[in-house]
Amino acid sequence: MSGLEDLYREIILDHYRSPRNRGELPVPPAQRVEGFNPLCGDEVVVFLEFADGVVKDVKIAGQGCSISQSSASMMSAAVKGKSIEEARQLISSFKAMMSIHEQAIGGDGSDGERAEANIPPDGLGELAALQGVVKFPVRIKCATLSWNTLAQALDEATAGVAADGAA
Amino acid sequence: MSGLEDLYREIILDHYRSPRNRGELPVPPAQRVEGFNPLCGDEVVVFLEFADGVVKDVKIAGQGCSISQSSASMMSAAVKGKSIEEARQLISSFKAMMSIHEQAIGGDGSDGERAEANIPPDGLGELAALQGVVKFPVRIKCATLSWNTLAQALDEATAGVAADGAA
Amino acid sequence: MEELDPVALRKEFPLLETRRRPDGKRLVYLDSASSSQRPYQVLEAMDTYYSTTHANVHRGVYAIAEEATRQFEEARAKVGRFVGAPNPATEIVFTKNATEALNLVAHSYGRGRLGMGKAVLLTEMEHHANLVPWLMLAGERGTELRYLPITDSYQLDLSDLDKLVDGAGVVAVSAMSNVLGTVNDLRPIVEAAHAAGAVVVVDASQLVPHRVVDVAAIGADFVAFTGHKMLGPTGIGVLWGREGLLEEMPPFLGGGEMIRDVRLDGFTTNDIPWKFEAGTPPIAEAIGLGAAVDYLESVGREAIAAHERALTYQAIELLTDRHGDDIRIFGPGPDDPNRGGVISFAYRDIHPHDLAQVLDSSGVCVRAGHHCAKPLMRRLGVSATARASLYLYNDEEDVTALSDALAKAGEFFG
Amino acid sequence: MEELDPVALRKEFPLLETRRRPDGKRLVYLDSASSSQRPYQVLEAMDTYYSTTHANVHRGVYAIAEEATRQFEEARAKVGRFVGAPNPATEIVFTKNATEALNLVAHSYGRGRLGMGKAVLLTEMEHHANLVPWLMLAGERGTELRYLPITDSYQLDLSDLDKLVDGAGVVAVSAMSNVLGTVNDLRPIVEAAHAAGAVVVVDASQLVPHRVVDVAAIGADFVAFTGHKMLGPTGIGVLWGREGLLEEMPPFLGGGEMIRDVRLDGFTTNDIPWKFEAGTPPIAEAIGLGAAVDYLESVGREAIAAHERALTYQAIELLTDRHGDDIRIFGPGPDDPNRGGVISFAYRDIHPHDLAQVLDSSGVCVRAGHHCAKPLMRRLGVSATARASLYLYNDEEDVTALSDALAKAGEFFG
Ligand SMILES: Cc1ncc(COP(=O)(O)O)c(C=O)c1O
Ligand SMILES: Cc1ncc(COP(=O)(O)O)c(C=O)c1O
Ligand code: FES
Ligand code: FES
Repeated sequence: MSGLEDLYREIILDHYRSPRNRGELPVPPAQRVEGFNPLCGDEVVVFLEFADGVVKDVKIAGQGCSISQSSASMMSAAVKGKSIEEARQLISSFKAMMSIHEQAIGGDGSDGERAEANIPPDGLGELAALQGVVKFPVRIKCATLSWNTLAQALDEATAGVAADGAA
Repeated sequence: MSGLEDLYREIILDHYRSPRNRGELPVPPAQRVEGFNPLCGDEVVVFLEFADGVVKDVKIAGQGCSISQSSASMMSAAVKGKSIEEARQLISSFKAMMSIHEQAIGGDGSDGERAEANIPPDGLGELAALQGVVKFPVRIKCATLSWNTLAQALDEATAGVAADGAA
Repeated sequence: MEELDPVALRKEFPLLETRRRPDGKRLVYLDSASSSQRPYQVLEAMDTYYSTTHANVHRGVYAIAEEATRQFEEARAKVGRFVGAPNPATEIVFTKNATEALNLVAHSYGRGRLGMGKAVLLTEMEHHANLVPWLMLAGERGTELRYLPITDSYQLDLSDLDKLVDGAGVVAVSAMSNVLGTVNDLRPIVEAAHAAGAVVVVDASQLVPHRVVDVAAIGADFVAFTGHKMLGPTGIGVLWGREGLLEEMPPFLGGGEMIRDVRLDGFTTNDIPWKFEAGTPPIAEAIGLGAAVDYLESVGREAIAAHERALTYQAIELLTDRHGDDIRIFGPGPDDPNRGGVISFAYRDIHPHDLAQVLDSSGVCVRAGHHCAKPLMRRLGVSATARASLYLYNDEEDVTALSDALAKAGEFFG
Repeated sequence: MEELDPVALRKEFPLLETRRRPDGKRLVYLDSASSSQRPYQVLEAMDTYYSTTHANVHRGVYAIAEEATRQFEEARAKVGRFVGAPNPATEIVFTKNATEALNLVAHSYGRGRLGMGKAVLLTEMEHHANLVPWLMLAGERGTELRYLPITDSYQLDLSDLDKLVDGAGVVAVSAMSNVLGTVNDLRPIVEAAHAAGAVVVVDASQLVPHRVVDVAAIGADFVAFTGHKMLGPTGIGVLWGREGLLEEMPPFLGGGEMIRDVRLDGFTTNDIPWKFEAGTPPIAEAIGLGAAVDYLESVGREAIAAHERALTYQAIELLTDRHGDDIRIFGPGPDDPNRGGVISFAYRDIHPHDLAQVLDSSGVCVRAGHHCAKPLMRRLGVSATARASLYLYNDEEDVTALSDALAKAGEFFG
């Protein structure tokens, strides 16, 4: 099954089989944001609770393919305990890694810059395992689904506080 | 100029240069019917006067290409003095000669039967000169324009009398 | 009727013949319900047209323009005869795809002729192409939409047909589901619709490529289908409509060719079918579709149907025998003789997109997703399915490859 | 900038290279304004696509479906860059021809956004494609249509522009007339329109094939053009629209691909540009158009424009010098540097269809008719014209052949 290992790295399958932070949080105090992948109809729900500008807790609900599920799981592990600023940083590193080709397959086309392939996935830790997705353009939306949803949640949270930066 | 002689036989050019029965008739007693070739926008106007079921007089107005003009001129010469029945006969002989391909080029598609090419143009006299038009499908509408108009005029005339057969 | 030989046929399909997976295996193409491949005869017909005859059609008096017009109109007549149109020259409208054909009906017939209070009766198994145009009409005009439900054995449930059709002005129904493979029995629907004074629009996009379709025998008023699913090129679809209806309908798109006269303050329309063909039509595509029709006829439509029937039976038997409870097929069983060669399924709890991805690595092309039938997905209680679909060039080897690849996928996701 | 060599170029156009008249002469093709010929590179691009990569685009996860999607979307971006679209990936909508593109604007923008009392400003030189959609809107909504007149020197008369544009919601204007060859100066029109709060729709079907067109520089809001006039295949057209406007507009045709979600009682739309592409798009045609764009760029758009300018000048000079009062040209003189290579004329009092027929027998292909611009014909006081139009593959020999054939036709009709 040539090529497949690039997409389905062992760590991805692991997160898929044992998703971290699966569940819901009471709203409020948590925030609930839904993301929708129009290409397949799958949906992810991100619950976020903030305290002092830090992501205090995060839970993931919804359903989707192994890529979207594992990406959401890794995302939840990565942002938990991070400041909003750090979370934003992570989103942009992740989306930079993914952005090649995204415009070409039915996305929202709003990403602006295109990154080169093989951007060094600095500071992404195990998320770098998702880099192989770039070779499978239709699946990029799967990988970015939970991240776009997270970005929206952060925007809403900041807008609630500072009335700026709304999506 | 190969092939052209089939289309522009000498007799056609003669009718084109010296059209017979050109002009108008007072309405009433004459009847006035317009025909329109949507392919080019040309128009022929046929004036017909009947007496005792016979075409007493006919005049042609309007403008168009050499084929439509000469066909109208020959038609006028052919039907003058003929009974309505004979005129109808002539129309169907003429249209049988022309009908091949007519549906294929943007016509009204209502001709129903398709004739074989090279139908012997029995009883058509000099009108047989128009047979070459069949090889130039786009021009068939030119040749049949005045004939369709004549048919409509006959239909209207008979409908006026017998209230049947309206187009 | 001769049996067809898929191995021999494949040699005429350049993609199937030459395309190889990185590991050298031949491609197992099981996505013809989405779009078929095409034989070189179709490609050649278009190339020959472009290389010897192309000019814009209609009105041109020079030789190649006349020839182009003749070939284009001959393609129309050929397609018309292929589906049994009583008046092939006037009743076949070329569109860009089946979707445009259905929009044409919803717009030109629906907007003009659905009086206040007249409903549109659809089914739960329609493709979005036969749903969204009516939803748009409903949004604009408040037209009521009703739906024939489906039974748990994946058939249309006609038990309330008479009630549902009462007060309907249009009944729009799929001839064959692109998800379930169900081939609908149109006769009772057409009868009930006509008795209720409704016209019947049939989406035959999945049926025309695979079965002998005779629009006169069906008794419908409009039938839509699409070129790229029947060995033809992309960029062309077909609407057949009854002459009398087409004549009465207002035009759809406006522009060149569909007019008789234009003034600064109004216009009059051309005769049918040109009234519905605004602008330069898909000329090469029509000629390519004509060649596809010739090809299907030369192979033999009965032979194609028989081959697909047999192969569908084999496929379902093989998959269920071998994979048992691991596979769940959404559609009629193998013993339904009317069933088409579209097999939608779930395999274990592997997401259909993951499944399709892993099958691809074995050189097996299946589609995963909602197949443009989201309401049907909801009815089935899934968000997506995997779907394998069969055509004349598929054979038992392909079905076995699918089955093997499924087993591997099962291992892969543990 | 290198001069282009039409004799060498012709070798790449199969029809021009191989098609012969019965008497063995090569074809003199002077009808590119109606539809151009296409080089083998374009045919090859489509054949290669069909033979190696075809599958339906979007959603397919198997390799050839991904590749097909990538090639299709790359063609979109390429076409977008070709006309200077600020956002090539989102602002280019593929349609079946320019006519559909203009209908899309009239329908989606016009019906929704032209409030009561807002007028549409057109010109007397529009092609039916940019007239009939607005006439249909006027018929349905009572929208007032106004027209910029043309002067006796075949230019738009802008003297009443400010008055005419006042109260207009849309200004829809041709970039270049397909009858007169006039290239309109769009700047003052765009400025006046925007000052009056109207959007500008440009029909660039005749300009894009022949000149460098930059939609951002023009400043228009929508620009439509068509594949088959720019060396591309039939069955494809293009609408460029400003991102913000496209995003706000309701969809046009309904079906697959243009939706985000569909329920039995409603639907939501996809992102642009897919929102406007219902059903299977013209995939091979988009790829062919991409190849045409590559070809035009490899020859050099400035070189093409310069060649056509020089040849148009020569042609008009030759025809008027030799035929004097026998010929009457409807269009700007040869000294107008903006003039395009479309030359409409009357020759003596020979009917244009007879003229075209006789020219054809000399192997010279010209169009005769109203050229889908009947209101302009009325303005010119004729029912039809003969029209010769030039492209990159034409040369002085073609122009001389036209001139000789005219002389023969004069003799023939005596
Ligand atoms: C100026 C102009 N606009 C629009 C069109 C329509 O193009 P199409 O027929 O490809 O839609 C044409 C060509 O016929 C044209 O010359
Ligand atoms: C049942 C059915 N109807 C309509 C369509 C739409 O065809 P197209 O996309 O060619 O318009 C399809 C194919 O996608 C289909 O399967
Ligand atoms: S296929 Fe739906 S999120 Fe991956
Ligand atoms: S061209 Fe108009 S009637 Fe012949």
